[in-house]
Amino acid sequence: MTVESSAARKPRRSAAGKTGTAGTGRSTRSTVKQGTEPELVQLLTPEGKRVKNAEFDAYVAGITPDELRGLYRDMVLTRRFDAEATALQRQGELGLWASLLGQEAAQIGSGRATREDDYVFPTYREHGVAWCRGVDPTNLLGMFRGVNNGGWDPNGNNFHLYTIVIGSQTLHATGYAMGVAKDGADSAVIAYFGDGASSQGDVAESFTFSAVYNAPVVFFCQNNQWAISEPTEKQTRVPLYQRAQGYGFPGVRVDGNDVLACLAVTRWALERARNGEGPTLVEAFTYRMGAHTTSDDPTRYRHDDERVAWEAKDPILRLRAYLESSNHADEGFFAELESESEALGKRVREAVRAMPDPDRFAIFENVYADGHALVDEERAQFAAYQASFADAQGGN
Amino acid sequence: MTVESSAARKPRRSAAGKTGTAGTGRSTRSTVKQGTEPELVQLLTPEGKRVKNAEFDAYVAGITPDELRGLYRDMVLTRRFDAEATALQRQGELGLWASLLGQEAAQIGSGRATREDDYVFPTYREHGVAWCRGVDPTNLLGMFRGVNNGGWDPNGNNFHLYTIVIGSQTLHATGYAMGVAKDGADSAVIAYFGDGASSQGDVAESFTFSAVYNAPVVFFCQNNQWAISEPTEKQTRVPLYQRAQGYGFPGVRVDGNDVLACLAVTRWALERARNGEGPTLVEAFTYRMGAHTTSDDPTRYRHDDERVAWEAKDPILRLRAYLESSNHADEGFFAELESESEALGKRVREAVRAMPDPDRFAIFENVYADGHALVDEERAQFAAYQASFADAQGGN
Amino acid sequence: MAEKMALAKAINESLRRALETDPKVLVMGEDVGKLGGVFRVTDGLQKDFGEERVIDTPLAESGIVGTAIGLALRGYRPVVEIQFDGFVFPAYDQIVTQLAKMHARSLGKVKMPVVIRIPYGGGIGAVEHHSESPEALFAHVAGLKVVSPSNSSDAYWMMQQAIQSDDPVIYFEPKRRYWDKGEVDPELIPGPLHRASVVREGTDLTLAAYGPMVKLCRQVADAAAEEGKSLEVLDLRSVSPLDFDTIQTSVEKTRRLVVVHEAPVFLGSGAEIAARITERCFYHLEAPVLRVGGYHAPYPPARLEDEYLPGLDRVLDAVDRALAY
Amino acid sequence: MAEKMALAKAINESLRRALETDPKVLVMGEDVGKLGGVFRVTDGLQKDFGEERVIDTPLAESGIVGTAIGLALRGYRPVVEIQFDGFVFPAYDQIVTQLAKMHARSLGKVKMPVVIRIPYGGGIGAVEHHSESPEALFAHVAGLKVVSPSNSSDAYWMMQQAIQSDDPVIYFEPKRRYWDKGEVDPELIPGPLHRASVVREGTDLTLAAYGPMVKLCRQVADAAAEEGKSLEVLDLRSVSPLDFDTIQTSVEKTRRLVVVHEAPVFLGSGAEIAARITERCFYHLEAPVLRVGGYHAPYPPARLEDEYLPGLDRVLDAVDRALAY
Ligand SMILES: Cc1ncc(C[n+]2csc(CCOP(=O)(O)OP(=O)(O)O)c2C)c(N)n1
Ligand SMILES: Cc1ncc(C[n+]2csc(CCOP(=O)(O)OP(=O)(O)O)c2C)c(N)n1
Ligand SMILES: [Mg+2]
Ligand SMILES: [Mg+2]
Repeated sequence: MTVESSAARKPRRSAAGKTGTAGTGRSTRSTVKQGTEPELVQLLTPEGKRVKNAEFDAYVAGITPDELRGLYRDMVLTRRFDAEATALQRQGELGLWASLLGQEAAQIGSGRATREDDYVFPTYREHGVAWCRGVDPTNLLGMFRGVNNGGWDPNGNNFHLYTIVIGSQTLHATGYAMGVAKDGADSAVIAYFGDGASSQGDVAESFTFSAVYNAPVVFFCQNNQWAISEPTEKQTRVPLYQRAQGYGFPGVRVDGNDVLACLAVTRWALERARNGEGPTLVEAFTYRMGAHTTSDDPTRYRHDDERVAWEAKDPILRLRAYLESSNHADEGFFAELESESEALGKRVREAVRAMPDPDRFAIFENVYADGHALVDEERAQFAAYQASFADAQGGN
Repeated sequence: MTVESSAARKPRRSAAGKTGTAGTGRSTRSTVKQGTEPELVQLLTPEGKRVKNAEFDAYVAGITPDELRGLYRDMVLTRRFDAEATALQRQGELGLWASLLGQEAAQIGSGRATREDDYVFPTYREHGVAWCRGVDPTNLLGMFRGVNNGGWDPNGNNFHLYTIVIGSQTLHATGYAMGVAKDGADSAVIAYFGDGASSQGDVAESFTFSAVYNAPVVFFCQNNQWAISEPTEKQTRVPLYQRAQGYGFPGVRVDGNDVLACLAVTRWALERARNGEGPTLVEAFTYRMGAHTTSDDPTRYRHDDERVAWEAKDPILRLRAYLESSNHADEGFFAELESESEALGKRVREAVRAMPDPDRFAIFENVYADGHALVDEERAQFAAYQASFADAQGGN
Repeated sequence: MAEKMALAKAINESLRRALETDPKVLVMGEDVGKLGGVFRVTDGLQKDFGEERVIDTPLAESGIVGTAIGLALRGYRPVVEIQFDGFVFPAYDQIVTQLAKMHARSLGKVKMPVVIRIPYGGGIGAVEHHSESPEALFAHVAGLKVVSPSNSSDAYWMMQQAIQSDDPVIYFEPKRRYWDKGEVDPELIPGPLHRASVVREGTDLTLAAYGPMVKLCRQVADAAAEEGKSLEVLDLRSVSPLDFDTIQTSVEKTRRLVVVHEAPVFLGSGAEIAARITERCFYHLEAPVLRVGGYHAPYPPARLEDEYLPGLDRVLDAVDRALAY
Repeated sequence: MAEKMALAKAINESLRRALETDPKVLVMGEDVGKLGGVFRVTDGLQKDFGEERVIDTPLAESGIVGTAIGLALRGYRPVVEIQFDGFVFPAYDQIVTQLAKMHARSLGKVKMPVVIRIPYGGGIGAVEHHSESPEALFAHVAGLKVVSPSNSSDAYWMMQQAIQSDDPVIYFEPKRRYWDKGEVDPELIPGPLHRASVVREGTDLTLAAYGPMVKLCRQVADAAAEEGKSLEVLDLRSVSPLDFDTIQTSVEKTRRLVVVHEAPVFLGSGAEIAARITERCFYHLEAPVLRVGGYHAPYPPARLEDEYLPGLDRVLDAVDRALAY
């Protein structure tokens, strides 16, 4: 899967390959199977062929051509938005951008599975999920432009702010879900995190809390194979979806480049949450096609072959092939989408360029909800200091 | 198992009992079995009958009557020491004591499985393990008396200091084990922690690191059913030994009141570590017969029935029954042990009472290995301040 | 109807009142349920308000604070207990990077009405990690408010106010004063949460303290009075924000200031008080602001804590030194 | 043979030298291997010293520091990288309760030669959590040493000394100066790690700074010189311990002190410097010690950082205010 040979996976001493072989599956012992990658839940092959899945077909059984085209549209527009943002960073309009290129299916599939009253806790890369939640994409750019640290009302679309400190939001999601359960509501919560994040203690604690309180939360891990320069082998030696089992709730691995499978599996997991069956871990097996962020240079740590291999599994091409082969979309649809896409790009470009710098006094705003004497004092000093320039200029 | 009815385990909404039933064991999904307590690895029944175990018998196959008596002696003396410490706390000689009452088999069995060059990372309750490592028990009392925060040289017996911040030491153990592997040594490391500690992020991170680096470490969890007032259900909804599986290494549950089983299972796990097979989790299923510490009042949160039920599984009575029924020990042995026990009690009593208060300047000692200007300055000020009293007194 | 009660009981009563009056208030932490907390501060609350309101949590402080943040996002007002001062650090990341910043990050869209109760300080003969005073580590962080009551009435009312605040409040409980009794009047109209109070008037020197050290400073003032020195004693009550106005007013009168806290002096709150009051009162001060506190050393084993902690003699010594200028 | 190199490169060379000379030295952290760290400070080290010495870790800071402690117990000397200032907090518990206290707890039996490298501070237009200056949160904690170089030579030598120290050293790297070039002489005999240095002599006022603010203070001194003011500039280099002797000597001469750091002023290291220098130099000071630093607010978004950070004008303003007394 990765091109990097990982010394950490080699037993250091004699017993190469022995790891985990001691287990017999007896009830006193939990054992580990290794070496073979597990199958993925897949409903669409990379070639766009619809394959049957006894367990999950039901969750997309009623899907209409319109909805399928909708998913396609979501993915295309998200990718376009993302490309635009990358370009804007190159042009100096953004300080940084974290591209979701390649992860559109994981995000659109899972995002479209959520209900309006569900609540979403993203990382910093969930632009596609934000799109599904109805967050205006230009709002996402504020923090990357450096005009704010989070530019939307989380309660406007039940989409929490981007969280940069890895893993933190999984606990917020769990607490939120505990609150949902307390309220007797039947909505659910979904927490996004990455393969790298799976190592953080906070993520483990969120598994523990959600299991103990049976909180209605779905943990949606986008395993995009990389945490900046580190392949998943630096975080785990078994597939990540298995992590859930030891905490007492189910884990599933889904083809993260198959939007239909992601939709189905997330619907299933959210339904479990709504039904009072507690947490679920979904591992969406996908790939970060681009750099970690615009600051990153992946050529330093991975071969391009890998990316090329994953291109064959592109989530958008796959759905397009299916739409075309099943006659669910015609030329007109694709052409119209193309111009919609252009329009979106233009809108984003213009919106970013028009985004004003924040007022300098914003530094002192919202530090506290109820005020704080020191902030007031410093704001006053700052104002006086600023005024001294005005005076000086006025005097000249 | 516990008398407390736990609302947290009840699904909050409709699906009581459904949890985990959705799984089919397919390779894409990890599922959870619930409801039935798993079997324990047991070699001695509560009545002291030796039962066969295909997998673990080999690890105690060669055990001699002498060694069996040794285990018994260890447990009796540890319990005696522990009772003495509790009494000394009541008498005001110690500020606090954390009794291991009931956990002697888990500690002696696992402690005796370690080799001299292995390294042990205890919590604050591993008095029995300390005993096995050859740490003078009176040294353990310093921190509970308040004369130091850890009174022995960790490298003297490869027995690290007691760690009070829950879970921290599991990472130290993992790092130490990474070092052992780097050195190419074939020794192993064992980290103790409790059922409560299993919830700490640090413990999860130690699982991740040890798995990724295949570190030669055994995680020995004494599940004594309680974390102060909280039953294990407040930490997990599945048996704790299963936690390991999701991190890619085996977990075993052993009867923690069966010293022979604890010895066998820990030997097996340490052998895995030595052989380069990486980490193992051992859950010793036992019971905290006493209060959490001398400051605690368990009548506030648990019924005495529970303790009474566990008395029938007493680790010491069990081995005694076996020693007697198998004629491995005679009256003389028990009588002699009784007086050895008395002598130990006396020695501990005397040693504690003779333990001097630390020099007041000890505050400033060992804050740094290489010195620190501020500490020097404060020490000097302190000395001058102290001297001012001497002067004042001299003057009167 | 004012009633005399121990400080711990006053907090208990205050939590009870909050649970009664606001269904969104939750109490959560390790052992807060049946046990009522290791200091019995939550005694009886789970029995009366149920496991849905008074929640025994898994043993994981980051998880406790992290889920409290999530509950606050859902509209709850969690009051979190950290069992001892030395055990707050696993939660430090959630407190500093999330709790403190969420309101600003959201441009004011979300509020974080979370109270974190921390029994703190020494003097009870405890083992390691059970006697520390880490308040400066929170006060330095913007977005948090930090308070510490010194008596039962403040304990009661400051808890009411902390819970009502839409900002995160770190509420440091002076554990060695838990058993001290004082009047609590549930009909009182309390002053502002972050206002210091003059608990004894004096003319020669100001002693400023909070939490457990206020009682000591009163004793120091008594002792000094016998030697004919008139000390003013301030109970700061709040460490973030600090009420510099009240300190300044006092120091402009007395012209001398000694700050006392258990926390290490180096970069303790006394450093900020000294720096800022010197700036504000540069021409008033007859002596430098002196500080009495812990040393730059780990909190020592119990048998040495009396040497480590500020005591009557050490504060008097500082008073004498300040007066000698 | 002195060579001009960027500050980041100087650290890289210093790590290389340590890895070469002491087989017990390890470098560990997120992305320190093939990537060479996000700032390339560890560039090439894994290639040359292998994965056993230069270790890419799981994404878990508590785990990184916790295992480094274990490795130190085993006799290793780990140099840990925290990727950015804002990501050290998950490790704060291990640093404060374990790393800082292990030597004292063991009565000196075990040593903790662990270096924690933290690129810190702002001015690079980064997103949230990437521009903070949390040094006071470490300096307040006994058992830790805290240093920050301002130039390539110090970066090189202070890293050598930090690695050689048997105490844990938090080594704050001024990330916005990573690309500044300066001479590094690998044959130099460096002065003590915790000694401040006078980088410019002056008579009217002392400016004290460390890390990224030293360059700014030199610029301020240049600007002030044009107005006929002679400023002395101290590069403190160490925040714990602080070299009060050097500051005192300077202030006894100049009689005025302004401390500059990026960290928030409130309870920042400047507070301690102000408090202690006022005590030491009470009769010498013509003006209160003034402080220029960050505000009591979360580090703002990049487009506001120039307003938040101390800059030439703000420091000059403080200088003027101090001279106006
Ligand atoms: C606590 C913390 N440590 C380090 C970082 C720096 N960092 C940002 S993203 C990242 C990798 C995250 O990898 P993963 O969780 O797989 O998510 P991905 O970026 O692949 O979506 C790292 C190390 C951080 N943001 N927070
Ligand atoms: C980080 C931290 N939080 C809280 C505590 C207080 N505390 C001490 S022991 C304990 C319970 C530990 O339970 P468990 O891990 O099961 O070990 P046991 O005491 O049963 O041996 C708690 C909460 C602590 N020592 N450290
Ligand atoms: Mg990733
Ligand atoms: Mg326990």
